[in-house]
Amino acid sequence: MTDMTVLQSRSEDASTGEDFSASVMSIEIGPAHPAMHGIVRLTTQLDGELIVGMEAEIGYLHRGFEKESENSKWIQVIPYTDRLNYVSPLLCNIGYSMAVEKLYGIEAPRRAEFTRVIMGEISRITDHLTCLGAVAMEIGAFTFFLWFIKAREYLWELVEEMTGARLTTNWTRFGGNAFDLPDGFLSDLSDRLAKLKEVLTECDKLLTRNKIFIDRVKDVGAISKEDALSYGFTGPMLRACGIPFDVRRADSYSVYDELDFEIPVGSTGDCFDRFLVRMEEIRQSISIIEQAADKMPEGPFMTDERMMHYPDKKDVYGNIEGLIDHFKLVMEGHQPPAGEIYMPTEGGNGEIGFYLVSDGSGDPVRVRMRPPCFNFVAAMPAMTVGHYVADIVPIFGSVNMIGGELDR
Amino acid sequence: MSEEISTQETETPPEACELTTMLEQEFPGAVTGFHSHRGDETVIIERSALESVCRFLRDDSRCSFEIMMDLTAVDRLEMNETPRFEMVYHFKSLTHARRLRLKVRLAEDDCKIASIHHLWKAVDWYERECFDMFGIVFEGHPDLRRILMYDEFEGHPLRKDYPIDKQQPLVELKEVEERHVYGRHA
Amino acid sequence: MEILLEIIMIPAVLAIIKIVVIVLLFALPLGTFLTLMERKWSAMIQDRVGPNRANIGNFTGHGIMHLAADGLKSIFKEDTMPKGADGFLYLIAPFFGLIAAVATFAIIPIAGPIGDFTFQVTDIEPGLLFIFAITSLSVYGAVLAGTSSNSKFALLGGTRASAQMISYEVFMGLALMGIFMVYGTTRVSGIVDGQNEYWFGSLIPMWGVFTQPLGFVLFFTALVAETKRAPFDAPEGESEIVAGYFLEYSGMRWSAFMLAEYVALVGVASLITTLFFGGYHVPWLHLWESAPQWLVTILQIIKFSVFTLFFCWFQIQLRWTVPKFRFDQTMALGWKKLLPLSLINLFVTAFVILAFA
Amino acid sequence: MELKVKQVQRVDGAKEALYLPAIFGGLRLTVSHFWRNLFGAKDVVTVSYPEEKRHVSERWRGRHRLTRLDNGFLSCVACYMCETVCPSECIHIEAGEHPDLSVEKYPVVFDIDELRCVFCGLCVEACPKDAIRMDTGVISMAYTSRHTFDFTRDLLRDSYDPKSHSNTKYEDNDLPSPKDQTEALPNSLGVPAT
Repeated sequence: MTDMTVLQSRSEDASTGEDFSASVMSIEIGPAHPAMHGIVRLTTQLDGELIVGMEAEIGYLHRGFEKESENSKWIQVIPYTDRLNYVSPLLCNIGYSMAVEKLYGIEAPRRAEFTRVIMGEISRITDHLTCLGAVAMEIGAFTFFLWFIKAREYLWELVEEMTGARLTTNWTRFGGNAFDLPDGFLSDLSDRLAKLKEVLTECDKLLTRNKIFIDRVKDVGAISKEDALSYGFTGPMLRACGIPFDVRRADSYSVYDELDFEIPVGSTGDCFDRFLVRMEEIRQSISIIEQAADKMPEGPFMTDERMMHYPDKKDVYGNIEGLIDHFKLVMEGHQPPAGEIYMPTEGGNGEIGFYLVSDGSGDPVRVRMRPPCFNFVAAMPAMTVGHYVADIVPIFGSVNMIGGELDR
Repeated sequence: MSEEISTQETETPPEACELTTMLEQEFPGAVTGFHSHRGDETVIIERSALESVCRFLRDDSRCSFEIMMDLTAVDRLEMNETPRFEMVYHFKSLTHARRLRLKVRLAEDDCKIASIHHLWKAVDWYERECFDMFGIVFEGHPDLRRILMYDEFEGHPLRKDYPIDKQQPLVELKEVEERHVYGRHA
Repeated sequence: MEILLEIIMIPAVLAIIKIVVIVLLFALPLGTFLTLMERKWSAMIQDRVGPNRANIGNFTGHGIMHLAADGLKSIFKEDTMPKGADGFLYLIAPFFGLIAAVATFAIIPIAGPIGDFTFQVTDIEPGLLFIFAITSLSVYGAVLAGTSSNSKFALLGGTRASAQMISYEVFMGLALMGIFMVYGTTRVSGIVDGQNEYWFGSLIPMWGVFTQPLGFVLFFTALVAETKRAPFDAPEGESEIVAGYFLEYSGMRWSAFMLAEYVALVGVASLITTLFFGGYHVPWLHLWESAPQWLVTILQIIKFSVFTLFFCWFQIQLRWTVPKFRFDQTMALGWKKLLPLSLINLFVTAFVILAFA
Repeated sequence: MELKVKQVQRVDGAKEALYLPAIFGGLRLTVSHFWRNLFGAKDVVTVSYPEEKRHVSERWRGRHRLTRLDNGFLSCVACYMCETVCPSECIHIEAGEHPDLSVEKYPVVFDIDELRCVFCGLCVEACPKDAIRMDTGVISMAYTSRHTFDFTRDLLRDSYDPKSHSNTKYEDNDLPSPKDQTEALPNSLGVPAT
C-alpha cells in the first residue's frame, strides 16, 4: 500500500535520530465496542488514522466447550454444539453428529441426509445474512441490515418449526435427526424462500452497486492467496481469494454430490469479494435447498442400527428389549467404538472439523472442534495494518467472527 | 500398526498408505506407526523429525499440504497410555485433495516440541492455544503465552488431571501501567 | 395599547419577538419533532414499528410521548465529565453547535414582507456570507468537544469534523457563487424575489434549482456534509469511533448535540427552500391578482413549511438509504471531485450570463 | 457432480462512479417501503410483544410439565432417566414409596432449576413413560427472584390447560418458594388436589 510506504519512509526518518514513536497512538477497539460482534479486543496502534500495528486478544467468551464435552456423554455434547456458532447452530449440530457417525462407521438414512442438507443450508443462509447485514450496518447501511434480519426471521421460523427452538436447536442425533419434517414444511419452505429471494433482490439493488459502499469495501482488507492458505483460511474468506475450496465438494460428505451448485469465488480477497461471494452463496444455498426439497426421498429419518438411538416409544412401553435398550442407552450413553476421526464439514464460516477420540466408553476422550474464525482473527493484523481505523469495521465484519465458535 | 488401535476394528488392512510409505522412505526411522481408521490417514512420527517432516509435507510437490487445518493435543491419562500426550496435526492438500493426520507422542515430564510456526502462519495461534490448554511447550515459538485463558490462570484446563469444577480466585485488576504490554516487540 | 405597539415597533424588540417566533416556535419544535420522526420514519423504511411504548395513562400518540420521556430522561441524567477533561471547554462545547444551528434562522424569511414588517429576523446586506460564517463556527462545537473530552475516540472524531469542515466550506461557497451571479445579490430577500420571475411568460418559475441545477446538488451535498449527517457522518462514526466527538457526554449536554444536529437539519432544509425553491414565494400566485394579503401570507408560510418539511424528510430518507463514507473518502470527494465541479459550474454560469444577459 | 466455479462479478464502472444513479435507485426502494408502511404498516414484520404474541410451533420446547395418568397420579416413576441425560444437571429427583400400592414408585422431589436448564429437550426423549413434556408453550419465564425459577414437582404438574398457561403472568407471590412447598401444597404425595 502506498500509505505503508509513506509510513516506512517516516519510520526510517525516525532512525536518524528524530523520535516519531510519540506520534503513534494506542487505542483499544473492544472488548466492548459497537463493531466487535462478540467480545474480542483489538489493541491497535494508530499513526493518525492509519493502523500501524494490531494485536488481537481473544478468550473473553471461553466456556470450556472441549473440557465440558470430555466430561459429558456423547449425546450431551449436541446441545453444546448449538452454542458454538450461534448464527448457524444447525451446521455445528450436523458437523458433530456426522463426526460421531463416522466414528461408528455408519451413515444416516437418505431422508435424514436430505433434511440435514436443507436445514444446514438454511443455517448457512442465516449465517451469511447476519454477517453481510452486520458489515453493511457498520458502514452505515442500517436499512440493509434490518431487511436482512427480517429475511433471517423468515428462516428462523422454519428452524423453529422443524427443531422446536430458534437458536438452541439440538436437532441432530447420531444416525439421523430428532424429528422428521413437520407437516407442510416443504410448502412453507418454498414460501419463505420466495420471500427471501425478494429481499435479496431489493438489498442487492440497494447496496451492491452503490459507489459509496464499493468505496468502503473495495481493496480493503485484501489478503493474498498464499497468505490466506498459510493462515488456514477456509470457507467464504478463502473463496474470496479465488480458491474454490469448499468442503461440500472437496470432501463430498452427505448427499452434496447429488446436488448441483456452483462455488462462487472472488479474485482479490478484499471485503468486496467476500461480500459478493457470500451474496452468491446465499443464492446457491437457495438453489440447493430447492433441489433437496424436490429430491426428498421417503423413508426413515433415523438409522435402524441398534444402540444408536432411543427405541420407538411403543417399544419402550410395550417391549422388554426396547425398554432395556432404552435404559442402557440413557444410563451408559452411546458407546462408539474406540478410535479417532476427523470429520470436516462446511460451516458458515469455513471448515468446521470435529476431531473425536473415543476409547469405547460412554464418555468422549477428546472432542476438538476446529473453529474456522480462529484463523481469521489471527490474520486480523495482517489484513488491517496499512488501512485506516474506519476499515477495521468492514474487515472485521467480513471476518464474521462468532465469539462462541472462536473461543469455544 | 500402533498398539492403541489393536482393540478397534479397522476397515483398511494394516498396509501403509501412499503417504506413509513416502514418509518412511524420506525419513527413515522417523515413522513409528501409522493407521488409517475410517479413511483418516494417520502417521505417528518421532518428535525430533517433526520440523523436517512438516517442511517436507508443505514443500514437496508430492504432498503440498497448503493448509495446516488443525493442531491440538490429546491427553491420554485416562486411557492409561504412555507417553501421556499426543500432538495431533491435521493437514489438507488442495492440490492432491487429501488430508493427513500427523501425530507426535510426548512424555509428561518432557512435553516440549519444536514449533512449526514458521511453516504455516496459522500455527502461531494454534500453538498458543495448545500451550494454554495442555501446557505443551513449543520451543522456538516467538510469543508463547496464554490465549484463551488469562495470564494469571494456574494450570492447564484440558489436562485430564485438571478438575472440571476447580475454581480459581478472581484476579484483581492491575493498574494500567502494570498490565501486560501488548505488541510482540514492545 | 399604543404604547405597547410602539414598544413592539422598536427594532430591537421586534427582532427579539421575531427570534422567539421563528426560532422557538418554528425551528426548535421542528427540530425536536424530527428527533422522533427520524426514528419513526426510519422504522417505516425498515419495516419496523418504531418507538411506541412511552405513554401517559395508556396514551402513546403513536410515540409522541417519547419526546417527553426523552426530554425528562436527559434532564435528569447525570452530567458526567471524564477525568482529565478540560472543564470549561468541555462544558461549553455542546452549545456552540446549537447556537450556530439556531443562528442560521436569522436571515431566513418565512413569508413575504407586509409593508415595512418582514417575516425575517434581519435582512442584512452580506446575507449568505453570514451563513458561511455561522456554519464555520458550528464546527467549533465538535472540535472543542473532541479535544476537551480527554478521550482518544472523541479526539479522532473532533479532528475528523474539522478536516471535513475545511474540505466542504470551500466549495460550498463556490457552489453558491452561481446563485449570487444569477440573481445579482447576496441579500437573501433579493435572491428570494429574484426567484419569483418566470421563464416563457408564466410557465416556469426562475427557481434556483432550475437556474443552477448543478449548484443545487453541490450545495446540498456540502450542507449535508457540514451538518455531519449520513453519508458524511464519519466524525460521529458510530461503528468505528463509537460516537466520535460527543462520546463522553451525557444528559442534557448530549441532548444539546442531538438537538443541534436536528435544528441544523431544519436549517439546511429551509436554506435549500429559500435559495433554490423560491423561498416563501408561491409559484403562479401572481396570476391571482385579487388575492387578499393575509391569505397570501398564510399561503406563503404554508409553502415554505411544506418545502422545509419535505427537505427534512428527504435528508432523513437519504440517511437511511446510503452507507457512509470513510473520512478520507469524504475529503477526497470534496477536494478532488466536487471542488472542480463547482468551479466548472461557476465558469459555465459566468459564460452563460455574459453571453445571454 | 463436478466442481463448478463461478467468478463473482465486481461491478464498479463509470455509472457507479457517478454516485447519484445508485443513490436514487436506493432512494426509490426505501421511499416505496416508507410509503407502503406510512399508511397501514403493510410490510411491518415486528410483533408488538406483550399485546400480540408470536405463533409458536408445535415442537417448541418451552417450560416443562409433568403429565398425569387418567386417574390423576403423576406418570413419573422416578427412574432418573431425565436426570441422567440432562446435560446441564438441572433436574433433581428423589424417589419414594407411595402409600397407594397401585403406584409403585413416585418422585417425592422433582425439581427443575429453570435457570440452569438449556431447553435441549433430551429429558423428553429419554423419558420412558412420557411423563415429562415441554409442550406448555411458555416461551418466556420472567420472575424477579432466583428461587422462583426452582420449579418443584407440584408446580410442574400438569394440572391446568397448557393453553391458558402461556397467558398467565406469574408474580413471585403466586409461586411457593421451594422451602415451604410441602406445607404450601396439601397434595405432596402427587395425588390430585380435588
